[in-house]
Amino acid sequence: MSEPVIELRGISKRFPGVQALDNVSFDVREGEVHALLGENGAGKSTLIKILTGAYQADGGQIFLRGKPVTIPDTRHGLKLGIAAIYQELSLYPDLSVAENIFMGHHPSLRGGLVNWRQMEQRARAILHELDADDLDVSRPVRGLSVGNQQRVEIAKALSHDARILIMDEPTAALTKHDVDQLFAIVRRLRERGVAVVYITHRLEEVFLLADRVTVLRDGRVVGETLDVSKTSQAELIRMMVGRTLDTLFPKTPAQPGEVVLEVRNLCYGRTTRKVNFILRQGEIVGLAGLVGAGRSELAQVIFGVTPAESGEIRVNGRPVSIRSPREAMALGIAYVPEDRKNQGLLLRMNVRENTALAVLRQLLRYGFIDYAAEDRLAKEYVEQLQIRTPSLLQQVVNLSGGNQQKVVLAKWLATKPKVLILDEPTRGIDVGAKAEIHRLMNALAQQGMAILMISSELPEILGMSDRVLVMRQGTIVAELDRAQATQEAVVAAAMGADELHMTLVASTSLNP
Amino acid sequence: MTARTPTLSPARHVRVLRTQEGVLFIILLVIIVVLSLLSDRFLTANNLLNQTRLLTETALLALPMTLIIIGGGIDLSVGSTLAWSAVMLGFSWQLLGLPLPLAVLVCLLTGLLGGAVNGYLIAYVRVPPLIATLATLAIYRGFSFGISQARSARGFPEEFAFWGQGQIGPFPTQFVVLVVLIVAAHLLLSRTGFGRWVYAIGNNEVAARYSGIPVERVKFTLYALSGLMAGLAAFIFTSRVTTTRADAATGLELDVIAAVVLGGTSIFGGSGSVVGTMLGLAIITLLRNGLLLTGVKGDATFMVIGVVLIIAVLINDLVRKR
Amino acid sequence: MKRNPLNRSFVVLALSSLVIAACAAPPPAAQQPAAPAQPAAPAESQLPAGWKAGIPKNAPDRKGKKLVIRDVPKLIGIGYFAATTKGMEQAAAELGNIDFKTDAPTEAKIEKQIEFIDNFITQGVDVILFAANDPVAIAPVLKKALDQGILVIGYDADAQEDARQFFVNQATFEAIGAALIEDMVSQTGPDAEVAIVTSSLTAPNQNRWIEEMKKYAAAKYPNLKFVVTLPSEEDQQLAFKATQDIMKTYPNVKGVFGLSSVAFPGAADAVKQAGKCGQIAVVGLSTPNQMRPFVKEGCVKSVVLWNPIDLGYAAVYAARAVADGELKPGATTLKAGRLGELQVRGSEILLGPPFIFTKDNIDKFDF
Amino acid sequence: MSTPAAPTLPPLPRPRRWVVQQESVLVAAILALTLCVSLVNPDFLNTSNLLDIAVNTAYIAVAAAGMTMVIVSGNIDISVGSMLGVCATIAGELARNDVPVPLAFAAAVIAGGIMGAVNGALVAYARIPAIVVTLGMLSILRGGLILVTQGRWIESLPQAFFFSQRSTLGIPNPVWVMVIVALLVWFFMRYHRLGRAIYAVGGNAEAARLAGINPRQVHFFVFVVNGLLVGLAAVLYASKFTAIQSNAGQGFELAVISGTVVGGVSILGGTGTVLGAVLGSLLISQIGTAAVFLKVSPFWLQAVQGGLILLTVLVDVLRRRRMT
Repeated sequence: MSEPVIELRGISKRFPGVQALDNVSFDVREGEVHALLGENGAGKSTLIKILTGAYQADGGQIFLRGKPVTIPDTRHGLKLGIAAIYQELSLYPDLSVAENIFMGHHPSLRGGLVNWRQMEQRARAILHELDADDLDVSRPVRGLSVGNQQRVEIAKALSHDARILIMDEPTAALTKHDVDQLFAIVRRLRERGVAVVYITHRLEEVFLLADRVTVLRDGRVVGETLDVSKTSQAELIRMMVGRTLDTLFPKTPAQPGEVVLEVRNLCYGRTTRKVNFILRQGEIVGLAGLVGAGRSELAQVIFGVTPAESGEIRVNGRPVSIRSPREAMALGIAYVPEDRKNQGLLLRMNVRENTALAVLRQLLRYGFIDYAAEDRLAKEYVEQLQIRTPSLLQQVVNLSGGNQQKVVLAKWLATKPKVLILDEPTRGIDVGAKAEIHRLMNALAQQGMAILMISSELPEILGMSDRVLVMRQGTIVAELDRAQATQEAVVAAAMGADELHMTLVASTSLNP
Repeated sequence: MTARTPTLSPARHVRVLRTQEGVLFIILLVIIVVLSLLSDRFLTANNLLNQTRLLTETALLALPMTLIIIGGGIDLSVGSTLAWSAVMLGFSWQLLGLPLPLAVLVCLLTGLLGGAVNGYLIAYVRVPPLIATLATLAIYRGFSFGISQARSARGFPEEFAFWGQGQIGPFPTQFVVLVVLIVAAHLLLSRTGFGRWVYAIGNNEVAARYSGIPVERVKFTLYALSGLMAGLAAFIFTSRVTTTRADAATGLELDVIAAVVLGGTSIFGGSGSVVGTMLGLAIITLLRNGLLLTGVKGDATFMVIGVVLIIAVLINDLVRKR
Repeated sequence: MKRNPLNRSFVVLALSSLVIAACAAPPPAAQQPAAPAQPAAPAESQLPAGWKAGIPKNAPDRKGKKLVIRDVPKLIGIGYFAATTKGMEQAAAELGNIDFKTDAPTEAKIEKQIEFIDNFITQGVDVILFAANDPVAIAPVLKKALDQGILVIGYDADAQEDARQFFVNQATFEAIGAALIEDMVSQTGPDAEVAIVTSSLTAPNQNRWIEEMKKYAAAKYPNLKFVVTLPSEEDQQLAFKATQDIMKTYPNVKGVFGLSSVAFPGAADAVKQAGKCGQIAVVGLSTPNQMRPFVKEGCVKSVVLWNPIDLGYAAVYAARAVADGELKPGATTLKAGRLGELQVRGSEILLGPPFIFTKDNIDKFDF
Repeated sequence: MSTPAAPTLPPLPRPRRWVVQQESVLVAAILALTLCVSLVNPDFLNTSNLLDIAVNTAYIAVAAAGMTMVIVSGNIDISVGSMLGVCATIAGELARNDVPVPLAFAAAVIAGGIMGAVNGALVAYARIPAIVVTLGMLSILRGGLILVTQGRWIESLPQAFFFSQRSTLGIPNPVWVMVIVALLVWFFMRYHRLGRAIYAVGGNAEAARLAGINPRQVHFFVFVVNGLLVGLAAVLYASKFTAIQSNAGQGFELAVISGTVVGGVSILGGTGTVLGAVLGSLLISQIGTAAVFLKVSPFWLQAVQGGLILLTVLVDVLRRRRMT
């Protein structure tokens, strides 16, 4: 095995009130993929920020090819060949794709002038490598789907021609298909001798991709760095959470009841085309598909964000018209959106305020907010969902991803919905919180709630769903029951592999 | 963030002095103490009550402006709306011969209309607030000149002066009105669902919409409210100065915004309070008043206020970051 | 308060008839076009009949005592009011025993001006001098000053008559109007098209001058045609642009009036830079310093103005005289230092006829 | 913060780029207005009239170029009016006291830069919101200016001082300056790394920081450049008139900001161009002159101006909405 390209020895970092990293040692070798695991808050982000130069360590030393270095800022880090794809998308909405990729290191002419032509060419070339040829490099990023934005992020890191590439959950927003492509790229980079630090919450990826794995917990390395070939999922989970989880997808079989939600020939623009499906009490229906297949858009149509242009929605058998989220809420529909930070949370407001937001009207007494009632409500859900927060008055921006997601869930559960639409409910959430949310979903379904779960994570779809709907190009192309739903079947339907597709459509009675 | 056991009790009282309002209050106290040492005429009930007459119109506009800025918007047209409303008061009374109470109603409705147009443009047509109100700033001012043909209405009956010059007990009439409205605005913002919605929209409009908040209606209401307050301010102003001028309150929007931002309301929306705004306004007004009483000239006062504005915000930042 | 039925209307006809009626009766009223009927004079027996101006309540005897005088012009930061201040300071120095200071807002805004006066009342000064941004709006605060025994004297721009004691009138509106028209006609002839660049459309003095100019012209030069009146808001750039636009929109215009110390140089600059000196006459009111270059180049033949230094000077002498009990209702003259004896008509102190600055005498003045 | 996820659309047939841009709307508006007014009054189409409009707008447009940088970076500067007054006074005072005119001009520009640097330092390093800093600065400079000048206009300036009154190759100097500044700043913002960094910081400061850009430097930089350009605007302004008004520049900030935002520069930062800002300033200025040409009653002038501005903005807002 080759020598470490970069090595951290005894790194410590303290933030007010938190020891984020405590004497962490970590190294990456040329031509390896080194997975970094840990729950949210374990210190992964801090570690990579120290690597890139975004943060400075309080103690310890960094060695680059055996020589001690200091990385005073990210610019310096980039010069040393250390690039990162951060978990938070960090794009400039009004600038073009090409410029987003090359900001900070534009291909230049003399005098610091930007060479636009070369920049766009190179951007196209990089995107080509990512198999994203359809992305117009001169259009602004605003309006791109999350998946495409993620590709721009990856292209951005690749554009640095980095020797050390840090990827913080690069696949969180990608579907199976995209993930495969990304893996191909990562492997290609590895062959070229790039050292990759790979952070993920998807354990299977570790085994598919990584050579070695390091687990962080509470700012320390758990045990030592392991060879992937010598460990197991169970062991990694135990290392991460400090206990054993019974099972990843604790699915309890449902007893579906009445039809609660029925959608007929629903249309909106080019993204929702003649969609038909039903949702029964007490069942969890998984909605699978590639990014851009129109799943979130469908949810938004049902929820009234972008009201349907034609078609029919029935709730409890009654045809209804849903023109806004408020009307959807009044009908007992709740929607936990995909983009937690932009669509779900008021980051600068506290847990209590976020939890009560959707049911504020019910907490009013003579027009004024009944604080005691609000407190009771928030407390109830904080306890029920085990939201870990120092107080109800904590700003949610300070919570971990999993707890933030629970706050969004709490907000919607407080509305006592009959239909709960969950859009990527566990994206970017650590294993522990994920299992908790899955258990919660089961419990809710048991109580008779109808759940529509959009997910790009196949194991989650397969593990949690009583039924699976597959969307492609704005419409539902397959409906599979739990027994039928295999990885192959779903992927085939999602990608439109012809034969499978035909079979599946034939075997399910979707079209009226 | 590491997981901690939830402690669910709010421990608010300890932090009061660390809040924006706490810091501003201390700054205000310091200013009052210094000024009262410099001039014996400053810290008298008479002087302070008198100041409330002078600041009422600004304060009335600052109340809705606080809400609007918290909600992520801005209203630059308030001064023009005030002038237009005042002109309509004079116009409908003097030229159309309406009875005075009806003319006052016209004045309030004019303000409401001006605000509603802003609200409609911003909430439903989705013109960015700054641009929409920059345009209506010119338009409403133009209406004031056009309708009045730049002539002022005057000769209001004496009883009309009650609202701008009269007293209720020892208090100036408009001060009483103002206090009632401050309390109302404070309760509206901090205690009602509507107020919470305003914060939510300023914090994250998309999330607010996804949470079933009628974002458009809230925004529309805010601007309409701002217009209505401008109408009310116009009425009180007219009563105070006994005439209606097309160029009344020119540039008042800057004074109003200065008070709001000094009061700690984030110009980017999402945070702020009515109490803060009123403290900000009190700081500016008392500083101007006190400096003048101690014999500092207007141009120098101007400079001092600029410096205080910057320093107050700086101190506030420093104290709260700690 | 009784309302004059005429006040119900803004129409020019009614206004001018009011003005004519007012002017027919001596003394020449300085009230504004739409000013309401004045309330009855205080029923004090020692007051002369027809006295309508205000009287301070329970004013202490200030004879020979030190006076605290505060001057609140329309705004500070412009040459004209810097000149009145200069005159006031001269007078204060000559008289001695006077604590004098000028302070006012930096923009001509009545709201702010009221605030300044109000603060001076609180401060407990002896005399408030003012040049009103609005004759009516300023009245309540001036009356408040009178109620507290403060002496209130106006200059340059008057308030409602009952809101002040005396007003130093630099020149009657009629005289200024006539002088401006005569000046213009002497350059353009009586059959010309002329335009006006005023300060702001709401400025009371300017509006009154325009009124008088049109009245005078209608009587004497009926063929003088006023094509447009544009505002310039005390901004030389706007005056410049307005004049440019006038010259292009109305190509037959032979003369432009610049009715403020900012509008006049702005208008003159526009004519000069368009190369139309001599073709288009520029006539107006301004200070010699601001107009000197244009007068010297010959682009502007003459500048009509009273001497603002003298105006300020007279105002402070008036204040002293009122405080000493020498200038009281019914007086007909005022001794004003180097200005000699000034005429007093009713509650107005007359500075004399407007002054015409020309190439020959303009260098003698520095304000 | 990441961008809000908008509904994913299949790739649209891309509209031609010039249709998308605000500049084209402004050019269309300016042409339409010119055409309409000249139908009523052909003199409007006169070269000299059009040049006059350009000359009268030049100093606003130059400041708008600076304002564009400030606003794109996510800030705002409302002290430009006071700065203009101070810089104009400095230039005039120096020239009157026999300092060579070019030096006097340079001093004004540098003074602007220094004031801009103060603003910039307070915003970038003391981290006070720009609106607070510049609101304070507006007050400080305005007060200081009056304290110093006491309202005295600056006259008897040397002949060489009147730069703005002269022409080069038949085009008035201010127009040259405006065009050159607009092109230079446009070029800089479009093609220079630092110019692109302004967009980056205004669009997403955190991302910019991670890309190795120092947002504080950028904030500081834009305020300094804005100050320099306001200094230049002051030179254009001061050298245009026979005497310099002592309280110059009142309300100037509103004119500059109006021009800039009508020109499509988003007040939220991150997007907009200098050409848009210059065209926006020109349009507003032209509307004023057009109203006089159309013999609109001066009492209604402002209402008509405001209405036309609103109309332009509405066209743009609706156009954008149709695009998405």
